[in-house]
Amino acid sequence: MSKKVIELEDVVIKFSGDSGDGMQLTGTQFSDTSALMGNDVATFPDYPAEIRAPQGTVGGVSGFQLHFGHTEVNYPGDYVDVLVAMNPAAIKANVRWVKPGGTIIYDSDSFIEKNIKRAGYIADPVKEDNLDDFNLIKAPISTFTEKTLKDQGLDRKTVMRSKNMFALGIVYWIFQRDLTHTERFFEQKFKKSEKIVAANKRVLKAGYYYAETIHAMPRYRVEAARIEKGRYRNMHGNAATAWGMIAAAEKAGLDLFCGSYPITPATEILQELANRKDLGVKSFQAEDEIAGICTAIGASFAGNLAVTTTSGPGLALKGEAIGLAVITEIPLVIVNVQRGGPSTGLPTKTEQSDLMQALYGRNGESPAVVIAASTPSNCFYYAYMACKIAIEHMTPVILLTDGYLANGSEPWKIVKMDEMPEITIPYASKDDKDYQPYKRDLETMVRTWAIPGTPGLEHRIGGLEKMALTGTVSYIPENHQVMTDERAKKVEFVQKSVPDLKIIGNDDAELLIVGWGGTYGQIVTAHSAMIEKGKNVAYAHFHYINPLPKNAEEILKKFDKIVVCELNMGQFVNYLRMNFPKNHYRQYNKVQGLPFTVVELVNHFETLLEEK
Amino acid sequence: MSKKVIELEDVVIKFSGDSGDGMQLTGTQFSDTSALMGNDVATFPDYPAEIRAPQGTVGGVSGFQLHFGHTEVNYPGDYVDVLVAMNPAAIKANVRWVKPGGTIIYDSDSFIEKNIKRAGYIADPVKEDNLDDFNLIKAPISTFTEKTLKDQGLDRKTVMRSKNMFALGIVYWIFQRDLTHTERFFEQKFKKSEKIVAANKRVLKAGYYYAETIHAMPRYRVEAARIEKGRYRNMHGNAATAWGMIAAAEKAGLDLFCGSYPITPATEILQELANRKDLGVKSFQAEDEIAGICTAIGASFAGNLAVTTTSGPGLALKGEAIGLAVITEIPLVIVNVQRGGPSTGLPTKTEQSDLMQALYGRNGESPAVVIAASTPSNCFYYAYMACKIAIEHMTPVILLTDGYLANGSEPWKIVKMDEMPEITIPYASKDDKDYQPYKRDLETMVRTWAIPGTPGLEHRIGGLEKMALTGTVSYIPENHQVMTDERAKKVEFVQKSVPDLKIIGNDDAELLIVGWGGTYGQIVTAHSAMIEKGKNVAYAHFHYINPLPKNAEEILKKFDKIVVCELNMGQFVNYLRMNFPKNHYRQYNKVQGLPFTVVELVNHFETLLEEK
Amino acid sequence: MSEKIKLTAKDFKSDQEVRWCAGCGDHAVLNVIQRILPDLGVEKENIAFVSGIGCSSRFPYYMDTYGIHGIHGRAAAIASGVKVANRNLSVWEITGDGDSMAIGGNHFIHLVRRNIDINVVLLNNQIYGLTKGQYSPTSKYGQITKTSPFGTIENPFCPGQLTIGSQGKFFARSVDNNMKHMTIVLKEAAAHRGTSIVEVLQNCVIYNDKAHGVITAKATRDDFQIHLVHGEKMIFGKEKNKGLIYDGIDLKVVTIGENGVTEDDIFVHDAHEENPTIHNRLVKMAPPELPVALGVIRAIVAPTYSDNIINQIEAVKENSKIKCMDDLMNSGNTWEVK
Amino acid sequence: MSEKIKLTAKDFKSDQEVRWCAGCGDHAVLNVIQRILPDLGVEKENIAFVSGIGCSSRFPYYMDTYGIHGIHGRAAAIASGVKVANRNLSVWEITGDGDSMAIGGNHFIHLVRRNIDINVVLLNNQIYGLTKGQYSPTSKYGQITKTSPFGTIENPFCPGQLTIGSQGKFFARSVDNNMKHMTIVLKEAAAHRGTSIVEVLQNCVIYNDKAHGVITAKATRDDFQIHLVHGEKMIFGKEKNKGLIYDGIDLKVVTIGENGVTEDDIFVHDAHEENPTIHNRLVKMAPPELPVALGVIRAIVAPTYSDNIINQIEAVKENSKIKCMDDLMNSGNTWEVK
Ligand SMILES: Cc1ncc(C[n+]2csc(CCOP(=O)(O)OP(=O)(O)O)c2C)c(N)n1
Ligand SMILES: Cc1ncc(C[n+]2csc(CCOP(=O)(O)OP(=O)(O)O)c2C)c(N)n1
Ligand code: SF4
Ligand code: SF4
Ligand SMILES: [Mg+2]
Ligand SMILES: [Mg+2]
Repeated sequence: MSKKVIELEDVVIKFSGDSGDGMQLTGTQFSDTSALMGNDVATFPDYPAEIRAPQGTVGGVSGFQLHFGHTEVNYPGDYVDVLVAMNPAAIKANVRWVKPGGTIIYDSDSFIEKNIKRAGYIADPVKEDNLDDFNLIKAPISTFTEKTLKDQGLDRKTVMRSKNMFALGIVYWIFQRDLTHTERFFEQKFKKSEKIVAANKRVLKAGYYYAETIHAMPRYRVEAARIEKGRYRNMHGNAATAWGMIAAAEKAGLDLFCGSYPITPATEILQELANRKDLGVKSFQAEDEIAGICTAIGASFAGNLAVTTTSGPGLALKGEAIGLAVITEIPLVIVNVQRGGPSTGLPTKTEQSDLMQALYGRNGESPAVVIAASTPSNCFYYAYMACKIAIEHMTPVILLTDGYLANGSEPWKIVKMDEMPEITIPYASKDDKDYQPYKRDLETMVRTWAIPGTPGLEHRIGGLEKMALTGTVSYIPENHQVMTDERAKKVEFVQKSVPDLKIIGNDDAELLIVGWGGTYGQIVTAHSAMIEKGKNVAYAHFHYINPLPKNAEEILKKFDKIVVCELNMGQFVNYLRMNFPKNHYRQYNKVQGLPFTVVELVNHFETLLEEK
Repeated sequence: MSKKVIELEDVVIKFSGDSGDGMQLTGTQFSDTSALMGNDVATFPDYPAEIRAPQGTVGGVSGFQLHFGHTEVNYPGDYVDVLVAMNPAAIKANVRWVKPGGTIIYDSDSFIEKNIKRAGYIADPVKEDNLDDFNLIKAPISTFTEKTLKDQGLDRKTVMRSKNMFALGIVYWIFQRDLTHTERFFEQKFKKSEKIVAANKRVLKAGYYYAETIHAMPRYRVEAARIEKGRYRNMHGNAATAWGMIAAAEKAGLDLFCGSYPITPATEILQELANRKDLGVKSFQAEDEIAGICTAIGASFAGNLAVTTTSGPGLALKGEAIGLAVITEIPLVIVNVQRGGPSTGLPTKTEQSDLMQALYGRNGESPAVVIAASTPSNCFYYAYMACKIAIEHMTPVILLTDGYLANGSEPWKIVKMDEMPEITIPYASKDDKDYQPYKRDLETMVRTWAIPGTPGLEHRIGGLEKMALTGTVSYIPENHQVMTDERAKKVEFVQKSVPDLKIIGNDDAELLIVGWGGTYGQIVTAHSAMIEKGKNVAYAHFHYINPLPKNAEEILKKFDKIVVCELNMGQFVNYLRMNFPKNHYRQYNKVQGLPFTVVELVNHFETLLEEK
Repeated sequence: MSEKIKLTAKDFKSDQEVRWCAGCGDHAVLNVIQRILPDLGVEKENIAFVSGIGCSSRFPYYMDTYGIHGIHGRAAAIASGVKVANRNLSVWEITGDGDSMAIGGNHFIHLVRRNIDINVVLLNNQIYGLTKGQYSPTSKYGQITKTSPFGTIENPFCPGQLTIGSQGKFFARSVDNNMKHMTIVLKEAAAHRGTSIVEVLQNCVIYNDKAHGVITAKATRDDFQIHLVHGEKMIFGKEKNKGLIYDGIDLKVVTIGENGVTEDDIFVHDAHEENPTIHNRLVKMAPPELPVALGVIRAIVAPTYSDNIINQIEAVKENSKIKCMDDLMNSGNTWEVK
Repeated sequence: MSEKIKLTAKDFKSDQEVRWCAGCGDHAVLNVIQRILPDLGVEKENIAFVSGIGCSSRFPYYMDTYGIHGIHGRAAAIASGVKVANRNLSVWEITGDGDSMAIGGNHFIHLVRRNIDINVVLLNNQIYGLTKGQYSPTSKYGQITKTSPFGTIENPFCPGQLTIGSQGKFFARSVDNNMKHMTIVLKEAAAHRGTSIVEVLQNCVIYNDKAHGVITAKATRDDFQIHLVHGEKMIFGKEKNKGLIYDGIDLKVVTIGENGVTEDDIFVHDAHEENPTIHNRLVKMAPPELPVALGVIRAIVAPTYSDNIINQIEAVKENSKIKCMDDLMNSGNTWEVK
């Protein structure tokens, strides 16, 4: 039986089910296989809100979305082509995200009254959510899994636990995926039980062959992408951040110290660092965020590359101590993985609303460098750069990522350490007989770093205003002005090494789209869609927020119509208004705990083009 | 012997000496006497930096400056007409602030080598600091005091402690002050020892008559000011803040709860509140700033008028909890007495550099009301208004004062409680069978307040995003947007009751001077000086920062040349750029731990007028 | 209260779905508290539950009383504010080992020191549950968790020792799988005037299953639990034949009937003894040498901050001439400008 | 070190003018520490002083070593970072009763629990000196201060009890007016591997003069101080005829030669006993019933966090195939795109 195979550019799939249904694993298998087959991939897990909701409820739904393609894939997709739903709640939670005419494959065995009610349907999900408008495939996943494993000597719990592999088998067939990667994965993971390995293989294949027999089952081909040659691996945002910092420490020849307190969605950075004792990482799980940053300040003073990692509420707690790092002028990296606020807010959801806090959330005139990563994998690069800037400019650097980047993943071309930019430490000279802790290099305004243990460079630093050069406490009015100016200048001068802002598109575009941080994937896709539609729009994405790139003003000046898109109520646009007040800025904002959708962006840009 | 008496409009005197010399008391006596004699007065103490420096050093100098006049006096003066110096260090520390040709009266007995050296002079202060350019009066204060009290049976320590009264006597003669107030003060203060009362009276008079005998001694008359009729008292900024809050609690019929941690220069507010147990104030000295605000949040939930008081670094620590108050929408007043930053900075000095922190120093979209007092005595009014807004709009309100206002004092016309604006509490109705904690009054977007203890209104609030109306936890994306918008709107709508911005001067002025907060006294004086010089300049001072007054944009629009003056590097001007981006703003900034001087303001404004 | 209808546990259940994992020890605590509240003689509207952040801290949402789900670590401070603002409220703080011993450690020790009349229920699962399994300040030395993949290197706090070290007046302990015992202990805590700390050994089935296993398992619990009751002998064991004696610096297990030990030799529990020497040893006891002490270990009546502050205000009010703001503003040094 | 010139106290004096009030107890502590440092066998460049904010916290500025004057309450956390970053440094934390027991209480108890090898000198003047006289968590109950004009209503912490309640391994106490005693105690603290807490009863002449008056005054000190030395009898008094005995839960004063008491009856101080029962009583002793215990009260050798972390890293390094970032990045699941 041979089917018509449809060629596709790219596809978005979401695996969705109860927390216990193994959807994260299923999704990861699909995404790894696709990457190995040469597709470009982006993935995003969608965990239930912190505490487990009762089984079968919408609150308890766990999902894994992935986007793969034969062209560049920049984000995990907003609307899905294929939804795999293990129970009614998974449909309830996701149906609004299925593309018109998309495919929904669901476990028809789970459509029993209890589950239907728990999901919040009254009686018939198909009717209540107009599921017939989709390509609806009822697959008796549970019973077929059971059948497949009958007489294998497995208990029911183990049997039911493998039903996700039946679903995966179906989807592998649809997209003509190779089963070997997943089979090997079974062999690794269940090393201890051949029986379980065999069972999983069986169920996977059963799903695969089941799909073949179903008439309504579509079949697609997504060709390998034309991506750069080289060795790749999958990179999660938080792991990438952790690795970027370890890499910087290695390059600089310093020990890495991380003082942190767990907080969603930043915790995995600390966890990843705790795992890397083999690379000498000192991870210090502190009693709170304040101790996290203060231990890091101590470690920095003592000569380690010191970092602290957190999310919004934790950053609020660190504000006072960031001020200490600003006035003492020591290297320090503060990673803030933004989440929905204010207060505890939407802790598992993404947002970009900590920008103002990063810039201004502390007392006094207290300038620090602020940069932002824009994709899960480039968290590696920006974490590395955050460390480099912190060390070379003797300053705290705040790196902003967000829940979307932190939890997302994508293939990443492995870098070679000897190709990473050098990191030069502004050590104080050991022979300096008249060492002055606050003497500056006038080109950069950077002071030198004297590490405890070095004879002859003994000195004291602290949070009181200090005399220029000597660093002793000073209440002299004019000196305070001098030091305030110098600290500001030092941060400004980081601009000299900030790469120029690039624009995608033409200088004479009718509309300049501006973004920053983790919205890159959606905006760049929306921008491409606009170009494909023949619209003359340009796109500028900011990674360096303070200082802004040298050419930013010049670029912005070129455009009459500028729209700044961000997942907050307008923080970056206001920052641009402060810095470059001459331009007129429009703004496009959203705070729903979710990334932009490409669709809403495109619609908005089109409307803007029509406006005079 | 009768002297020529010169009439003066206003005079600035500074009493200055070692920490132990009693300069604060001396200054207060002069200022109280002058106020009683009908002058308008403004005073400012100038304490040494936190820890006592060794006696006789510049670091240990304690001063008290006062400005009194027959016209309105708006600030304690920058340059002084008369400097009373009890030792060489007092001269060293203050000579740069004496007006050309001003009078310096000093205790010539203190000019011994030890003191001269300790003050940092090499040999002769008169030469080294060109003191001969001033009207220099060498008074043998110590020996004359000793002589006066010889044979009174007092020990030397007690004798020397009254030498400040000799100095005061001299100055009383110069300005024709009445001695009775101070004499009565002795009787009160030293109730327990008639001997000491007598001794002090003697020395005061000795100083007075000594002055009469000295040829070089000038004599002035400063007529009573034409100030509003009524009963007056002297008001310190921090006490005024405390009283304003007690007054609001009384008016609202609520208990006042203050959860705070001591910090310079805010501590006196807590101290004043701790003293007012007779008015039922519950002052809770917490273990830190976080506990300070969190106890206040608990107290607010429980139905008290809750406040917390702090300064810059403490505000940084409170950021996270302010977010909790924002999202729970409870009344809360946070007083921040600004001081020099960043970090510990210049803790005893004034600055306006916490504005951005007040506006944005917390995670997420977290709008709160921000207002600022502008004189020591109107701290009372703005503290009262902060409470009124917090209660009526169910929102945290941040009141900004600063070290200059906090420590300054001036005569204040006592208000009557029944003339203070009403405070209406948006209580939830006790009979509301379907109480919804987050149901809003659509005019104001304010929810109602249900106080624990009220049967039937039991409900839960918290830091997670909450469902509109019910307030239960909600992760629904659109609801987060709705609630974010509603919280923002609620704060915006406070604007409806914010008084219009007034401008002093003409609408067609060539230059609009803009100020906010504690710089009012200097700027308004500089503005008057400009008007006197025939310059067409106008002045607008902001007390309401978020939201800004309704008419602010309209007013600003009228002027081509606007200069925003503030004691930071441009925080308010940037905020104006964000809010009203169409205007072009100039900025005038200073961070030296000191207020503006009128002289520098006038000079700058004149330069600006010349610019095209 | 006489005319009021007696409430039942159901009256204290809010309309919110309980969202803890199936099998989580938190459920039992919720049930017990909902059951005892009707018996406390406090009206529903006069009860407030306050928590921080953590799985356990979701508690207030499930109670149909007044409640605040605060921010992480700050429950003790928020609760202090509630109680000082209105001492007529029965204030309950529900907190986790992370919430109260890690980020909230300072507020914890200060609350205890001040002796504000609050009932603290500390759900100790020796792990950060909500953030999915990092070690907490009560995790065992060497424990492997997500942030200690090679074992922790930190000595855990013993909440009882920390409480007593902070001048604590009331400390009790119970286990999540003995609702009857929890009932007794929580009622005593509620009745105690002053800060009462109740540590509940709570099982996190997902991230730290059986952390209290030896203590709570059916097979071992009789030998590894001792239920202390004030005024009663410290006897335990399946056969009720084991007892504790105090040798001058520590407690020892003896068997009645062996080596000439009789019941008379067994120590009597005195929860009201001011001197915390024995209490300090009791809170520390742990298997295998010693059983874990459950019950009210220490209960000393002492002035509370929440009463003191009101008493002081009343006393000052009585002696002051200043009765209102108008009085205050016109007091001291004032003058008339005519 | 052999070729190095022996340093003296002067080598540890920085060029900064000491700015404490005349008569402040802090001066004595500074002098003692400057005097003992040359004897510790640590090079000057390997010493770091860390403090928070307070009068006492100005300390690092006066030391010609490496130093950080941190932010209020965070000295313990900053010092922890310094030590964990470089365990070769001799790290000293200088802190006040406000700095370490109020805002810094949490870092204090966690430092103690982790047993990081830091020497903590806690200058306890029972007041906030720098902010001019508000009560602190160690101020006496009922004390009148600027923020307690009618007397405090809070039970003070006893730093020794809090230390032991936090699993503390080393606690010592001294007084600011006995430099000889301070010298001995601080040297022992420096020699101890692990967190050593040394409480110095320090006089704030300006805001809390003679707070420790009965203990330190010449007339009363012999009767109200007992100088404990490990392995020696607990004897004190002007005539050296008083001693302490332990009655099973508490310590009592007896007089040698009275009621048949002989020197043999007097308790021997054992600072090395793991069981903190007696230490807990010793730290609590106070006049008039009992003398204040000075000296090293508790000193237990135990693994330190600062050693453990390095040991764990070394062990993991040895067993891991991943030696550098290139290894890590190429480990696990990777694929080649050709
Ligand atoms: C300021 C801040 N830091 C960190 C967190 C993340 N966080 C939430 S709960 C928690 C620990 C929970 O542990 P515990 O108190 O023991 O409660 P459990 O979940 O075990 O009941 C942490 C670290 C937070 N919400 N806020
Ligand atoms: C965040 C913060 N809160 C408050 C203060 C104000 N403050 C400085 S020192 C101090 C207390 C000092 O007391 P203590 O630690 O006992 O030191 P002492 O001055 O008595 O030596 C306070 C409250 C501050 N500097 N920073
Ligand atoms: S994660 Fe653990 S503590 Fe949290 S609800 Fe589940 S079982 Fe309970
Ligand atoms: S105020 Fe007290 S603690 Fe501070 S320096 Fe003076 S005497 Fe010492
Ligand atoms: Mg826990
Ligand atoms: Mg102190």
